[in-house]
Amino acid sequence: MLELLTRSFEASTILVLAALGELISQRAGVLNVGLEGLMLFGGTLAFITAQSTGSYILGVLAGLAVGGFLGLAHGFFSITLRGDQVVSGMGLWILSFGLTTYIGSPYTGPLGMERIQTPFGLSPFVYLAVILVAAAWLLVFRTGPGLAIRSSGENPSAAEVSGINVAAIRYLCVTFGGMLAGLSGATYTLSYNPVWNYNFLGGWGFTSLALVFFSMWNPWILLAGASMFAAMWQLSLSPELVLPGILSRYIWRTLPFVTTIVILSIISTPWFRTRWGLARPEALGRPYAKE
Amino acid sequence: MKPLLSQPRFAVFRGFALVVLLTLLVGSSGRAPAPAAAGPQKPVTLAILHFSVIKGTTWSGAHHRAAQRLAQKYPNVKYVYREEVGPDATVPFAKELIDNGANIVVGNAEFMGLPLGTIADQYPNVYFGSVIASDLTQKRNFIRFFPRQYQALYLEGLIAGALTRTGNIGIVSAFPNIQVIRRTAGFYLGVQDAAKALGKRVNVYVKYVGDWYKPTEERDVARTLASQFKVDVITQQTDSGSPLDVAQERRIWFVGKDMDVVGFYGWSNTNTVAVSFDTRWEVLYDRMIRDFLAGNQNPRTMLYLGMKDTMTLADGTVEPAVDIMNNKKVGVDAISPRAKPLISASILKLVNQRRQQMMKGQWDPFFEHAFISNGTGLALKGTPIPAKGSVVKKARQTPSDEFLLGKFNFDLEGMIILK
Amino acid sequence: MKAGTGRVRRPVPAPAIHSPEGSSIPGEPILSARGITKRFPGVLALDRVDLDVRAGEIRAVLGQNGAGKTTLMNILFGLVQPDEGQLYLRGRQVHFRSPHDALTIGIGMVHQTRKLVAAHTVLENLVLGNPGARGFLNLARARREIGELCQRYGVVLELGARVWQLSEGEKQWVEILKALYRGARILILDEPTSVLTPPEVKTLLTGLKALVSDQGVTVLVVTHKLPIVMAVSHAVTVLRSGRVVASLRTDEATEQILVRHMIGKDVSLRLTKAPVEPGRLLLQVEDLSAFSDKGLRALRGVSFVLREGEIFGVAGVTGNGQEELAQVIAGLRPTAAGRILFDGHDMTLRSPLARWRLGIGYIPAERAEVASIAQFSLVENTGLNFHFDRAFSTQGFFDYARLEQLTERIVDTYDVKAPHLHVQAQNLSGGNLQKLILGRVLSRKPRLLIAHLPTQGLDVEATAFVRGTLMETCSQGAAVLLISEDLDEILALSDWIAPIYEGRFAAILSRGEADAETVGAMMAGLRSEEAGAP
Amino acid sequence: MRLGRYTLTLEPRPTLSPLHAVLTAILAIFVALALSSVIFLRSELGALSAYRVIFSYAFANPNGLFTTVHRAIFLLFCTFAFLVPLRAGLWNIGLPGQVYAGALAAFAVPFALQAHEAPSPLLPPGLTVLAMVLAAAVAGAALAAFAGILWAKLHVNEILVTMMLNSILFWFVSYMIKEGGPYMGATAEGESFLLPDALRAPTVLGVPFTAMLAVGAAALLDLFFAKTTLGYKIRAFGLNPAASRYAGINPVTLPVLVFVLGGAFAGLAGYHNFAAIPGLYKISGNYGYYGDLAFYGIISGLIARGGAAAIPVVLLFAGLSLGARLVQGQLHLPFGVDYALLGLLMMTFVPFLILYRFRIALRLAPKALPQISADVPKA
Repeated sequence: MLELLTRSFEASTILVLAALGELISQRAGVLNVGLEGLMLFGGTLAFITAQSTGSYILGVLAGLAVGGFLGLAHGFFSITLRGDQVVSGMGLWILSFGLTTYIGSPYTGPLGMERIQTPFGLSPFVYLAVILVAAAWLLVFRTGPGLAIRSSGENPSAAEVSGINVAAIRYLCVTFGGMLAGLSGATYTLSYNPVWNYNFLGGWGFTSLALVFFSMWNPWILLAGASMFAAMWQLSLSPELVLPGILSRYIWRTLPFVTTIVILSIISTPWFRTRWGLARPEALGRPYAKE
Repeated sequence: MKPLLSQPRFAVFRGFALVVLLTLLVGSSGRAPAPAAAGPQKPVTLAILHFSVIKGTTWSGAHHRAAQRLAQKYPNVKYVYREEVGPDATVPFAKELIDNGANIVVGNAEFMGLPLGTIADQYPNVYFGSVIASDLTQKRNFIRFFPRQYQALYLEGLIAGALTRTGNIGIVSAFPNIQVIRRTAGFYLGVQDAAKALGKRVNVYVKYVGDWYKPTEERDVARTLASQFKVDVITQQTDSGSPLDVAQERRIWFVGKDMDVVGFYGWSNTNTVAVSFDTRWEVLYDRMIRDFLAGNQNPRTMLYLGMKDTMTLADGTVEPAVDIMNNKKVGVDAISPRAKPLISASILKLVNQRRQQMMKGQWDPFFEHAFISNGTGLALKGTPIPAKGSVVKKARQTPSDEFLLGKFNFDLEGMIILK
Repeated sequence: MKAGTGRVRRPVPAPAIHSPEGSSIPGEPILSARGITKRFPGVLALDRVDLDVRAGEIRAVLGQNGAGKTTLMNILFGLVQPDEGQLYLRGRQVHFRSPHDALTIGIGMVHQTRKLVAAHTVLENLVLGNPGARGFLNLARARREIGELCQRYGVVLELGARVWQLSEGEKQWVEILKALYRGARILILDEPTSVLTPPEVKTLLTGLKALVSDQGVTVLVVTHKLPIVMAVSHAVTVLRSGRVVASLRTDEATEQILVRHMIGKDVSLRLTKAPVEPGRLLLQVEDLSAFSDKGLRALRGVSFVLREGEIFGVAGVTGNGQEELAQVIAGLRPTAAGRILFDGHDMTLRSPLARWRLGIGYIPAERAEVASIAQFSLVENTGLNFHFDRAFSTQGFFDYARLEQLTERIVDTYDVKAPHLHVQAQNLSGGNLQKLILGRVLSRKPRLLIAHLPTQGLDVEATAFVRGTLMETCSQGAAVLLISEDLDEILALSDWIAPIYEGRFAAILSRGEADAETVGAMMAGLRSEEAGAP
Repeated sequence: MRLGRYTLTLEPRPTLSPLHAVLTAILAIFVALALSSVIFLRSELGALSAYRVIFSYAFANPNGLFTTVHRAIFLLFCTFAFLVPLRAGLWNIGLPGQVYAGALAAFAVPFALQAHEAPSPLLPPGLTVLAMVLAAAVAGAALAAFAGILWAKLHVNEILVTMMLNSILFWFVSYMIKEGGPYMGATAEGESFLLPDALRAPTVLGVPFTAMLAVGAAALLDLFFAKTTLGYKIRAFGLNPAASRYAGINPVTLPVLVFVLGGAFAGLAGYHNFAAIPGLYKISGNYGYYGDLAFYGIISGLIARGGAAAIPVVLLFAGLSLGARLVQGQLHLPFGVDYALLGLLMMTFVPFLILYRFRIALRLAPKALPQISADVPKA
């Protein structure tokens, strides 16, 4: 059981890192539905870099860099060019899906490096994720820049007349979000499953995106949601540990996804929204043009 | 002074003349079916349609390497291939390859059998091949083939059974189908023979992923086996490298399948991989090529080859269709140097003995052992899972190939299938 | 990009101003603009504008909608960059790249459309962008400082409240406080009274005077309301079509002079509806309640009746349930309680489409966001009211040819200025768009017309046109539910006047009973006896 | 953006001409193809020769052409499945799931009639095929409607729901075809039973009749959006939901309707792909390829934005995806050339879409103005 929890935490770390970056980015008003693509790209380049240089640190840096770069590109399309954020995000996803398959293919197989040390039985990325969650919460709710970020996502023109450079804030946030998505991909390919395969995430990026909506843009709820999803995922893979032999394994496999839909629906009900739903950044997904 | 026409020189001249003469003879009789002896001159193109990517999978990777070995051995054999061939592209790619000169077209997944079968009549001079597809109608130039991997798996089972300290062995498996059940049975019989010989109890856990290639899920399944079911020897009937990686991470033994991942891919080392086996598809392809070169209008359309069937490679090695192999070593030497001291001499001897017997065709695990149903498995249309404990086949009885390839639908008694 | 770190330049005195009006205003200018020109695609918004604001004065900038007032203020605040021209602060040339630069040197602005983050608390809004909020927020300190500021100006604000919970007057004060908290010495107020109730206006003006006299703050007030100018300003600059047409001391000016400058000719704004014989009972609203988007009870038990030929005017400041009232009657918002009878039939649960079919026409306040589709052509926009009309479709096919004829008729009849019928609606000016919408809705010959802020933001002529059309509609037998913030409009047009405050009608007065003062007081929440109503 | 003495701004175009749209799309595709030449630098052949191999196989070789056409039909249905909701402003990325749903339903017909083993006396083959087509459309529509209803009633993000449904359907198909699932084939290798000869799609000149359905749908779709009131309502809703609600357009039924229409197209794609293409005639679950190919539908939908306009686009994409896999084997390129093309097409398309909507204006900036001075007193 403890083992199941450990693995849930490690799986949830991947979701948390990506979703946390997206949360910050959405707090500033930029929606990036191409999260999965950024994670794929970050994971692939982290893997290749780590394998060719033999350094985990360089691998992680490569993941951060490529994620940041793609985030920046999304920023350029959605902030400077004021394009449709969904189009740009989907573009990044499909782009990454295609290019990482091509670039990574020759590297298919295990990473083949000495494992990252796991203090107290958990990968260091788990601790990093928890620290980042706390830091993000402090940043968003307790600091001036956090207030500026939230205001840029709620009412960019109000932020602008308060002397905030909305474009700069959004660029920073979307780039930071990209970096975290890249880090999340790196966590997958360097720690969670250090074996490169094409399209290795199989939709976890979209799950992360769903978690952001679920979290009501609060990092702590995000952490809880990700842990819950990851536990569900582990349960669906090993139901014999808890509820042996009830359902077909294939039906079990659908469980995390079914639950996601159910939870998304519950938090979207008017009953829920009138109590909690005000957290949605008002200007989310809308390009902002100065007057 | 030596005579003008010294002996050696004359010999060379005579030899040259003979070659010219022979060449003329052969050239002039070009329309007649070429005799087997003149085979090496006739070009053959072997085309493989890989259902998946080559790199990163043990299955297509093994086929790819097999074809390369054949091309090495026979200078007149050319190898062409296509990767990730979906069902809709099977026929067009096959036709395109034939138009470009392919003589033998092989699909390495069952789903290609049907489409290739449909065009077999259109190209009477081409051989078509598919890994076993049991419901296909027979066609003159359509070859069904499969290696008897269960023989090598039996040897692996012996080694795994001897290696385990916790008495728990895990299999990361795809999903129940006849091939998987047959392979697992071979492995399981080996494990139980080793357990009996050593007087210990060994559990074999099978945990299904649900698909052949799901890297993330395979990893989690492998980790569950390692941590929850305390397995210290793990093997897989899936295609990704994740279970191997888990074994390496957990420092438990890994037993490989279908290919020597240490020797050929360098994905790991013998500190993790206790033993593996290699499927030499080239032995099967070699039979087809030889039939083709012989101008056989009726090739052997059913190739179910095992350890007693061999071929000689370019470098002179004789290799059977399947064999345990690890880090390019075969037989008992395939066992990892670090694992060997942990295995009692009696088992090592048994491994060697059984291997020799199988290579001579004197012994077979499926002949030797009874098939007693575990009551689990795969219900097929018209073939329900035999009741638990029922003896489907007695010991020292040869099961038919049809049974092994199309009806073997139950797990052997004592296996633990995790649901 | 930090402001205030630029090179120190030698003082360059602002060139002398050449006021068209000639009358000079004494005093040292603190903020000067010279030759400010700004072009927007197709429009010359400002044409070589000069302006001198003197320290410690209240300067009114007067002009009609579209005269360029807001653009000029946005330039003074750094929100918009001029194409030509210079700004001088105390005689030194300055250049604002963004509001940040303006804020840094002490210019604050209160915008006509509220620039506050609705979901945040008052305190968070006040702190936002403050140079003191670089790292961790010290909200306790900010609370103390702002508390002092409030005390000094006699403002009562719940700092922990969310901005969306505040009244418009309170929001206005939040914006002013925000500017002052940032240390603004020059305060720009853009149409500060447009959404305030008369008592709130009074409080505001008193406060502004105190700011100037006690704290030495310089104030620029942008407005199109003459009484405001006369009541508070020391000097007034009049803009017309992007040019300064006059700049004079307020005590030298009269309303007539200013109107002439502002409009360019003498226009009678007085249109009054002739009284009618009340017709058949058309609409009965009984005890109607509804929730706002935020889930609050915005409309609380409203009842009234409306007869054919009548205009029922709902007067109130935005945010008191008017939008909910209009939407509930149009069917766009569910009723929380009560019922609506139309022509004697209960239509409380009917869909918006069914209500269009019954003959209820609706002109929403957001003409560009709700009443039209920016990317649709004029013809397609006309279709919004006719896609369900059997006369315009056969077998599911939309009769675009017929729709085009209709659009052409509307464009002609309602004097919509557009290059052609297939231009996207986003290229029309507000007035032309409103005329198109009005024409489109009236082409359905509605028996009841709900008109919400029908003249907001329109120029004088368009306003007169719209008001005239509404009255004409009534004379043809339709009933109109007019919802407006403009008390003059309500008083001039309505047969019945209902001041609305916090979702309730303070009273329903006949036109004879209603006068500006009473209605104004009721809009501000005074009960009818306090407001002196009968 | 400031560039020296000029400012670079984006201004929305007042009118969007169709010619301009076509030119933008063509330019985007060319740029993408030029960019992907980099991929072929690894091979000894030049990029041009590589393209020649791709295109000559895809469009000149009879084998290739048939497969291209098969794929194009599949893609065309997928494109419409994406396009119809997109016109209402909704993103249907649940194509793989709806394709699977359609296939499952199509196979349910012979399964229910017991016609997958012997010809059924209940229904003649022609009618059975018709029933299969209808069932596929209905099932795709039903699955998509689920996402539509959640969006319409509760505003649950449709991208997330459809993506989750893809995963759910993937495993549901596995359930149906593996381990004793109802549709399991004879060898249980992860494929469904084989469709009997009599129930395979009728062909015209070797092309399944679904081609006519797809092309017909293309023409009807354009007519639908341009001429019908429903098409008008969908467009209005897509551009401005608030305005369309004001105009009496039902904000619940309309989004559900577009998802139903889109899902029906995806269901047809499922029918075509698993029941009408030679070499298939059965549902296979363990190859990710169909899902990946379905995503081309998203790109061609974004590029074509119309029914008839989608035909050349899907032909191009079908040919590229097939031909790229061919050159990959021929030139010994790493796996994934076709995926890389997919990605590059998308990447070039996004900025071109923006160029289509906006005009880039380069204007002379106002003269550089001095900085504000630092010594301005606060009081």
